[in-house]
Formats: sequence, structure tokens, C-alpha cells
Amino acid sequence: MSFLEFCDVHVEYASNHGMLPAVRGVSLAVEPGETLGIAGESGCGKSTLAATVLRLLPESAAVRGKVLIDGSDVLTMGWGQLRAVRWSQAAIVFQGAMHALNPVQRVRDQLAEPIRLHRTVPSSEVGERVRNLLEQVGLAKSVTKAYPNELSGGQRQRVMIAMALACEPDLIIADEPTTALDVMVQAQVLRVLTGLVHDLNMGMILISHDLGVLATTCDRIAVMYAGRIVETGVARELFDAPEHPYTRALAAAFPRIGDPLARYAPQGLPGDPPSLGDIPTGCAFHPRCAIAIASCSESAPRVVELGHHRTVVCNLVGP
Amino acid sequence: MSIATQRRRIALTRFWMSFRHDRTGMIGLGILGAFIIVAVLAPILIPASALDVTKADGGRFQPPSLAYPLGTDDSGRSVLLLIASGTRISLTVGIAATIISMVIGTTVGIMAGHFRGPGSHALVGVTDWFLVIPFLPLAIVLATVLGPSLLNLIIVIGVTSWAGTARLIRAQTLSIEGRPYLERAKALGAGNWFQMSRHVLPNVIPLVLANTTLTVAIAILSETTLSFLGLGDPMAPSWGAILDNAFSTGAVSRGAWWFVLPPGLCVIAVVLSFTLVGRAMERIVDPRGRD
Amino acid sequence: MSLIQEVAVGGNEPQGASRRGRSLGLTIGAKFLRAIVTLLFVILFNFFLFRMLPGDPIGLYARGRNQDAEQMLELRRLLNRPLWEQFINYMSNPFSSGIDSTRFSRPVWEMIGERVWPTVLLLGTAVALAAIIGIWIGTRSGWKPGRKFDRVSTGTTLTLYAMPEFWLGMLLLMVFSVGSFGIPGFFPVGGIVSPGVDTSTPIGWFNVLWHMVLPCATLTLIYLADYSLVMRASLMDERKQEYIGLARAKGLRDSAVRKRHAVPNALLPTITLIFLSLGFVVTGAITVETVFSWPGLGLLSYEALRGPDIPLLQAIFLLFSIAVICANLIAELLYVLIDPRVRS
Amino acid sequence: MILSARDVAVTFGRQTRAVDGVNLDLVKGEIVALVGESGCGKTTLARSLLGLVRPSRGVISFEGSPLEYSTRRLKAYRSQVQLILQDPLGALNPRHTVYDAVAEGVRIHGIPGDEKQLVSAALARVGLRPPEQFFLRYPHELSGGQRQRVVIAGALILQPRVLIADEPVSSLDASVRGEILSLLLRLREELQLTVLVVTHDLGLAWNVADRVAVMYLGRIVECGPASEVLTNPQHPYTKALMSVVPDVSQKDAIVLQGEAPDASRIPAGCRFHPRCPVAIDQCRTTMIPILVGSEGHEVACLLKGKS
Repeated sequence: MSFLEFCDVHVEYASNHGMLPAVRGVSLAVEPGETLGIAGESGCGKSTLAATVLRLLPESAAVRGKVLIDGSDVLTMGWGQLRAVRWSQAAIVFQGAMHALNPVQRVRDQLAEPIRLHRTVPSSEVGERVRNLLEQVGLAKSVTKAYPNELSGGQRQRVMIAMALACEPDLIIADEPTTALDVMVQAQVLRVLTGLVHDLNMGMILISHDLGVLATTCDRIAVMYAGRIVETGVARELFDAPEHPYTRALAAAFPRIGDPLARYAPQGLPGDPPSLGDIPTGCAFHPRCAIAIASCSESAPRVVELGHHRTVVCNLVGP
Repeated sequence: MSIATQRRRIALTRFWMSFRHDRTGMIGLGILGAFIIVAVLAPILIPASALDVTKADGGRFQPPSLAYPLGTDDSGRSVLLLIASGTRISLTVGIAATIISMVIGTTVGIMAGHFRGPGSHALVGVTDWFLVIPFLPLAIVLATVLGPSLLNLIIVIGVTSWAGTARLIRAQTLSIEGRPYLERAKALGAGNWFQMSRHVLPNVIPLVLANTTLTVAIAILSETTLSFLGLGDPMAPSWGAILDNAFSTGAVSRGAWWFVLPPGLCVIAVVLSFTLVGRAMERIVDPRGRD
Repeated sequence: MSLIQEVAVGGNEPQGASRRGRSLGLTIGAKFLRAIVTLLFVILFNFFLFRMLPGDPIGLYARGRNQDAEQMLELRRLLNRPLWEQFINYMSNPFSSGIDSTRFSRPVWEMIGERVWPTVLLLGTAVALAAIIGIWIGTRSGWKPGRKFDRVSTGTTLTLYAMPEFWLGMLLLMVFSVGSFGIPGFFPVGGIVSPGVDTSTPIGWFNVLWHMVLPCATLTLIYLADYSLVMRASLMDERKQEYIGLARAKGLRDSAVRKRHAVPNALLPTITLIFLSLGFVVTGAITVETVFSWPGLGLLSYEALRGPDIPLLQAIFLLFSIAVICANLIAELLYVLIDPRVRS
Repeated sequence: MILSARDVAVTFGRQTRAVDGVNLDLVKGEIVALVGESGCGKTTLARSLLGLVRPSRGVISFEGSPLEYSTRRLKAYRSQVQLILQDPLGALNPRHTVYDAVAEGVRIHGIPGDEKQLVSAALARVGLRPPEQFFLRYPHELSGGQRQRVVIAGALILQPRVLIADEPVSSLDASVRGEILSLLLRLREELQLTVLVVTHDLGLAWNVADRVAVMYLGRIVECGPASEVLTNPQHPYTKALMSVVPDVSQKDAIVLQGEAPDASRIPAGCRFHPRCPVAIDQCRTTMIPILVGSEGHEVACLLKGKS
């Protein structure tokens, strides 16, 4: 059985201009121990989808569908049960570690908080556990006494990872964990994160706009556009041979160095991603699609199964 | 130029559309409008004789009646008419002092935020000094030395109250100075004056305006306090001076509530409505509030 | 002055760049130095205000009163000496400035000394009460803005904020001391203690407390309006921060998120601002002590003002300034000690 | 050679040497990518090329004559060399319309001619058509790609010879990125523009650059034709940078330890030695000469050629 399952999840935000759809019917599953990458550009709904797992959306959001963790629906859970699920079954590595850590608490206390709360280890061993966690993510013991602002961006992100591991959850959700970091530090942090998730046999959802990052670190990738999944598949296969026109454009946006075809020929898509209030009819991608035909603007695209975990949502691809 | 006016009209309309939806802001604006009408019409409708102690025709400390809806003061004048004519003085002092305060505060704030070096440090030092020094004791010393008059009252309040604005504007200027569009303007070749007038000023003006309404509220309260302490113009009694009069003639111990209650309620109404309008404007223009 | 604006400013101030790399000792030293410079400017201001203004300082000094001829002669001699000599003389005791109180013909610092403690007692109690109640109200309304409690309390506090404190004092005096609207006058009309009561006995203490109820209530109401608005704004800022979301994600209860994360962080700027607001507190003291004839520095200012007794006024101004500068210094040092963001 | 930096150093405060001896030449009509981690001094170097910071040592020269820092000379210089910033939303004043933003340069420099026509032409050149439709829009009403086009139009209206683009696409969505890069290539063709692109993204350099200069801790450590440097990197730092570009075909990433280095504490000898995987004892002490920064492939490493 899948550890996490999204069943036809819809999320809408209330605004002055009515309800804005951010996620429009997503069904997806994460197997135990699997790393799933979700790719997509800003505003495609990937972070919103991730936030539904622990029900962390603002009050203005309305969620429909089911989000099953270990078979029980997070969306209909009582508060007590939800609090028990939060962090002990699924934990989050937030995007901006600068703002996600409490600025006036020492690293030690922030790490200890979820451990004490969920009684992961006896209270006499909490200090020991905190030191172990920091060691696991490659931080010195001296960091325990530091305040977040005394750490560098990479160190803060490691603290966030240590915190996510604190209660040994079955699933870690990493929402753009390296966006604000430098290339080299990004490589360090990704290495720590994927290494630990693999060693501890945890499941992970890794969210990123960089298809290359996902292709090198994930088992499977789902590509989102305008609140829907447009393509899923095994990471390498999807990256090497993208089917959906949008996935192709994403893959080409970060060229392979040495590829003569990309030299002096940057690939891009005309137009801009649609705004939430103004999603095109039919296939939401059709105004930017190179191969679109007239009917794409009318009929919703069909889901094509290409076998071996591979699906594409397009009327013009596949058999 | 047509494009510039068109743009300004769009910005103004947009501001008004947002403001109209702010209920408390609109209530404040309504109350304020009523007081301004009273202030404008007061000298036309109220005969000078009604305010003259020697020509007063009512009895001492008369409770409210048909002829005197808010009773009379210690020398038999109608409290209602006193308050109506006080509106003009309180509002004038409050607004005039605010203009002084805003001009000084905005200029000092932008200069201190835009320039670097010893001059800017000196401006910050002076601002900090005025921020730290307790307002009322300073104002009392100044007003005593200058002597009681309406103009001195305006100057004293204006000169002692600009520092908060300067600090706010400086902080805002500094944050604008750090934005890329200023870097871009510099790269385009813009000089100091261009940067300050085209980029900094338009971006602080909305904040200045919101701050102005809040400062008027504080200035009116300050005026009331200083007048209560006897530092206002005895010939032009504001609401604070009426309260001073009530206090020193023993209205409190006589239980003459009609002499004490209404001037205070007027102060509250005006200060509160300025505050409400200012907070509503702040909600609309505060860059932190959006996105 | 408006504390609410101060909170808004705090968030924008770019921090770090200038502070980075400076040691803690140096930061504290710089703050002390700034306080001393500020104080020096107050003294200079006092010195020059009296001597540099247009017109005859002696006329100003003796405005509207007949003066002892010998004393006037003495004063004229003093003011005819070279400026630097006057300044050295002045600096030897800035409180007395070599000139006695015109009204009471006594050294001004003696008169001030008698009046300090009633003011400290009254203001200390009022500020403490206002801080406790104000922070409680601000916390409750800022955590769930828009709820009924928030709407009612914000409406009330904004009204209190718009209220001249002496007017509130006059109303309370009229209703609860003099007795109006059918309510019997319950509290004393003014002063700090009833005539003939010995303040060193428990009965005397109780008597003082009894006298303090109304002025203290007036000041508390006025101050708590400010404090609760500051706390509310500060908490609403914290609520939006991402670490609050993280605390929820960790599985903390709403009340635990509030108590462990949001409120402690929101208290930092609030408490600093309470210290910084001493200048505003002093304003209330002057008028409210006047209304209730509370024999403190505020009433003394009023008496000096009605004179006008300029040497006494300047000395009180100096004393208030010192108090406010010290409070500011304490606030800044507290901030450096409590908030790790400022420290590094 | 249109713009060149000779032995340029920029110091902040007493200790921080953000740029510490750099030679770099830009030849007319070429696109050069300046690559490195944040804090390596690449943005500071770009700012000094624009005359926005004054070098503490060395000379910037434009068309052979050294840059002068009088207000008047700088202003004239700035119509020749223009800047494009990373974050187009921040680079546009939120209270100015598109028209104002593009016309700004015209107003500052008092360029003769019909302002409206100049603005239209600039907007059309960057692909915002019809231009009139964009005149009264505010930056927040535009998409990221459109905003960056407006910034570029604002720079082009001065008819500059050189564009300095600081991370021009890093804050844009992946699908928009290619369009902006294509625009830069097209402008180079049409206007013979010289472009310096400051970036941390090696893929971008492969996409558009003729030459690449890799910067580390205030110095250029490797530079040369993009096709050579990127396919056959010589300096260990360049190799490490190349290896962490997410790409499934790479096997062994050389992940350097530690954070980006501190420009206020520059190590002696080769400045890269503390993090260098192949450093030998000599690297700690031997000074490495500054690269010429011209057309050939150069490497600032003791061990170059041996490995």
C-alpha cells in the first residue's frame, strides 16, 4: 500500500476576485521509501499541494478530495490525531530556512521541541539525540548553542533537515530546500538530504523548479502545470525522453553542457504561465504549446498510460 | 503631459476605491467632515457677543436648557457656542502644527536616508535627540519662554513633534535606497536630485500622508494638553482652554458635567477619526500589507 | 508619541551591515556614549535657551512680578560675566544654574527632591499595571484579529488613545470623588494623604493607597491603550512569520504555538517600547497630578508653569530628560542582551 | 576592445577585498559570461565596470580611455554602458508605469526626439507589441518575463554599446528563461551590442556566451572561449563547479567542503588551496600571477597541465 496518497485533490484560495483554483484535481501516490520529485514553475500549485499533507494551508484555502497518510484521511482528521501525525509521520523542510527558524531560540531548543512533544526518546536522552541529529547532517556540536542568525544559509538548511529527521518520520516533504543557496552549497545540502533519506529508508517528496536536480535525486517525477499533473514517470526516463511539450521545454531550459544543439540556442516557451484567475479552457497549456491544434482549446486533455509508471496528460501524444 | 495625468488619475481612483471599502476609515472621514463644516461656519453663525464675557446673558453654571443646550460656563456664556468656536482653533492649531512637523520631518528623513557621511549622521543625531527628549516638559519650557499665543503654540508643537516622522521616513528611504530600481536609476545616470524627487519621494509620499493624519491626531491632543496647562491664547479659547477654564473655575467640584464632558468628547471624536482615517490609509499604502 | 509607528519602523530598519563585526562591548560603549552626548545637549539647550533668546533674560526671569532688588542685582552681575565663565559656573550644578526659584526663593533642587517619590510611586504603579493588562489585551486580540474580543478591545483602546488623560481624570474625579449622577463621592478629592495622618503607619499607607486609586486608574487606562495596541501589532506581525507555520507543522497545539513562539517573540519589541515610552508617561504625570493635586513633580511643573518660574521649569525639564535618557539606555541594553539578532 | 579592466581591485572597509586584482577585456560584439559563487566578487566587478563603485586600484577603460569619476563624465559614460538586474520586479519602481520606466533614461540624458516614439520603438524592439498597450501598465500587472523585457527596453533606449546583465534570468521561471536569453542573442546580432553576463549558471554560459571567466575569491581563476572552458575545464575549481551542475550524465560530483569563502580573510599562496582537492604543499606559499583576461584559454593554477 502507498504510504501517502492524494486522491483528486482540489485547492482553491478565496480572494477579492472569487475562488482561485491553485490545485485542480491531483491524484498521486508515494510508496514507502520512495523519493518523488514534483517539478513545476512558480504558481503551478506544487507548494500548495505539499502543504495539504499536514493541513498547513491558510484559512482562506478550501480543500476537496482525500489526502491519505497510512490509509487515514488527513483532511477529515480530528485536531488531536492531526497533531500526532504532524512531524512524527511526515515532516517538512521549509524553503527559506532563514525565516522558518525561530530567530530568538537556540538551535538546541528548536530541535528538541518536536522530540519532547512526540516523546520520540525518553526526556533524559533528548540532549544526546539532538547532538546525534546535528552530527548526522554534518554540523559541529557548537551549533547547538547558536542562534539561527549566527549560522550561514547552508548551515541553517542543515538544521532544518536535522529537525525534519528528529522524530524519524516515514515521509519528508522538502519544498525547494536549496533555492536560496549557492551551487556548491546546494550540492552539499542535497547530498546530505538524499543520503540520509536513503539510509533511514524514508519516503520523500522533493519539490523543485529545476528538472535537472530532480532527475539526479529522485526515483520518480511528476510535472505540474496550472494546478494539474501533466506527466509522471521514472526520473531518468522522463528527463531523457520527455513526452509532454511542457516537460520538453522544462528539460531544455537547463541545457546539457557540451550539447552542440544548445549552443547559441536557448530554448524557451512563448508567453507566460497562466495566472490563477485566468486559466485557459481545454488544455491549460495550449496557448504556449508548439504542437497545439484547434481542439486543444476546447476538449480537456486525456490521460495516456504509456506503461511502467509513465502517464502523459495530452491529446496529441501517445497511441 | 497626458500620460502623466492619466496615470495620476488612475492611481488616485485606485486609492479611493480601496479606501471606500474600509468601513472604519469612512466613519472617521464622515465625522471629520462634520467637524470641518462646523469649523468653517462657526464665525458666520456665532455672533462675537456670545463669546464675550462682558456681554454674556446667561446665569453662572446653568445646567442645559432649551436656550443653552449645553448649559453655561462660569461667566454665563453658552458652552455649545464656545465649543463650536473652539473647533476652529483646535483644528487650525492641529493642522498647522502638523504641516510644520511634516515638512521638517520629511525633508530631514529623506536627506538623512539618501546621503551618506557626517551631514547625515548629524541629522540622525538631531532626530534622535528630539525623539528621546520628553515632549511635554520641552514644550512647556519652550512655550513659557516664547509666551502664550496661538502662533507660538503651533511652532512649539510643530518643532517638537517632527522627529517620529523623520525616523519613519528615513527608514522608508533607506529601504528604498536598497531596492534595485535605485541602482538601475544610478546606472541610467540619474543624479541625487533626480533619485530623491523621482524615486524616493513618490514612494514615501503615501506614507507621509498616512502619517500626517496620525500626526494631526497627536498634535490636537498636544494642543489640548498645552492649552489645559494655560499655554494657549487666552483670547481664542480652544477645547483645551475650555477644559482649563472649567477646571480652574471649579466646574468639577460643582458637578457641572455639561462644562466638562462635551469638550472632551469633541477632542476624542476628532482625534479618533483622524486616527481611523490614518490607519485606514496606512493599511492601503503600507508596502508590507500587500503581496 | 505614537508607539504604534515605532513598531512599524523597526521592521524596515536594515540591520546587520553596520553592526556586523562589532563586539558586544563596543556596542554597549557606543550606546553609553550616545546617552551622555544626548544629556550634554539637554544641558547646553537649557543653558542657551535662557541666555540667547531675544529680549531681556532678566525681564523674562521676573516676568510679571516684583523682585527683591538685591537678588536682581546679583542676577544681573551673574549674566554680565563672560559666557564661558557662566557656563563653567552652570556646569558645576546644572540643576540650580546659580539662580534660585523665583517663586519660592529656594534652591530648586531642594524643592525637586521632596517631590520625586510621590511621582515615582504613582507612575511606577500605573506603568506596571498598564503593562500587565495591556499586554494581556494585546495578546488576546492580536492572536485572533477580527474576532469579537478584538473588535471591542481595539475600539476601546483606540478611544482611550484619543482621550486627553486629564479629562478622564476630571471625569473620574467628578463622578467618584465629588459624587455626581447619583453616585456618592467615595474617594478623596486630591492630595496624597489626609491631613494629620502619619504616613509611617500601616493606616497611613492605606490612606496613601486610597488617595492613589483614582489618579492611578486614570494613568493606567491611558497607558494600557498604547501598550495593548503595540502588543497587538507586534503579535500580528509575528503571526505571519514562517516559523509559526513550522511550529504548527511540528504538531504543537495552537495555545503552545502562541505561548512558546509567538508571544515571547512579540514581547521583545513591546517591552523595549514600554521602556522607551517614558517620555510619554511623563506627559500624563504632569496633567493628571495637577487634576488630583498629587504632590509630585508633575504638580510642581504646573505650579512652576503658572508662575512662570523658569529656573524651576528648566531644572524639572533636565530631571525628566535624565530619567528618559536613562530609560532609553536601559531599553537599548536590554534589547542587546535579549535579542540575539542585534547581538551578532 | 571596447571595455577593459586592468588590475582592478575593490576594497570595502579596511579588510574586505571583494575584487582583488582582475584583468578582463570585452571585445566589441561578444558575449562574455562571468561565473562564480555568490561572494566571489563578480557583482562587485560588474558594478565597478559600470562606474557604480570606484576601484581602489587599477583602471577601467572604455574604448581605450580610462574612466573618469567626475559627475559629468560618469553621466556621459552611462549612456554607453547599461545595466540589467537580476530581479526585474525590484528593478522597476512600483509606482512608475512602464512608460515612465522606459522613458527615464531619455529624461535623465535629455535625449532629443519624440519621447513617445522612442519609448514605442524600445518596447517593440524587446518584443512587447503593440507597445501602446503597455504604456500605462504597472510592473505588478506584468509577468516576470515582460518585466525583464521592460528593464531591457529601458536600457536600450539610451543606445548603449555595452550591456552588463547581472543574473538576468535567475529569478525568472524556467520556461521564460530561454526567451530572454534569445533576446540577448538577437540584440547582439541586430545592434552589435557587447554583453557581460554575470551568473552562477554554467548552462546559461553554454547557451549564450562566447567566452567564460570563472571567478573565485576576487580573482579570475580560469578564462577562455566558452566551448573550451566548459568542455575541458583546467582549474580544479572550474572542474568542481562543472561537476555539481545537476545533470544525470555526470557520475562523480566533486562537492567542495565548506561555505563560500570570506573576502576579508584571503589565504596566502593560491587562494583556492584550502578547498582544493588536489592541492600540494607549494600551493600554500606560491603566489599565482594575475591572468591577462584576453582571448586565449588561461588557468591560474600551479598544477595546470599536470594531473
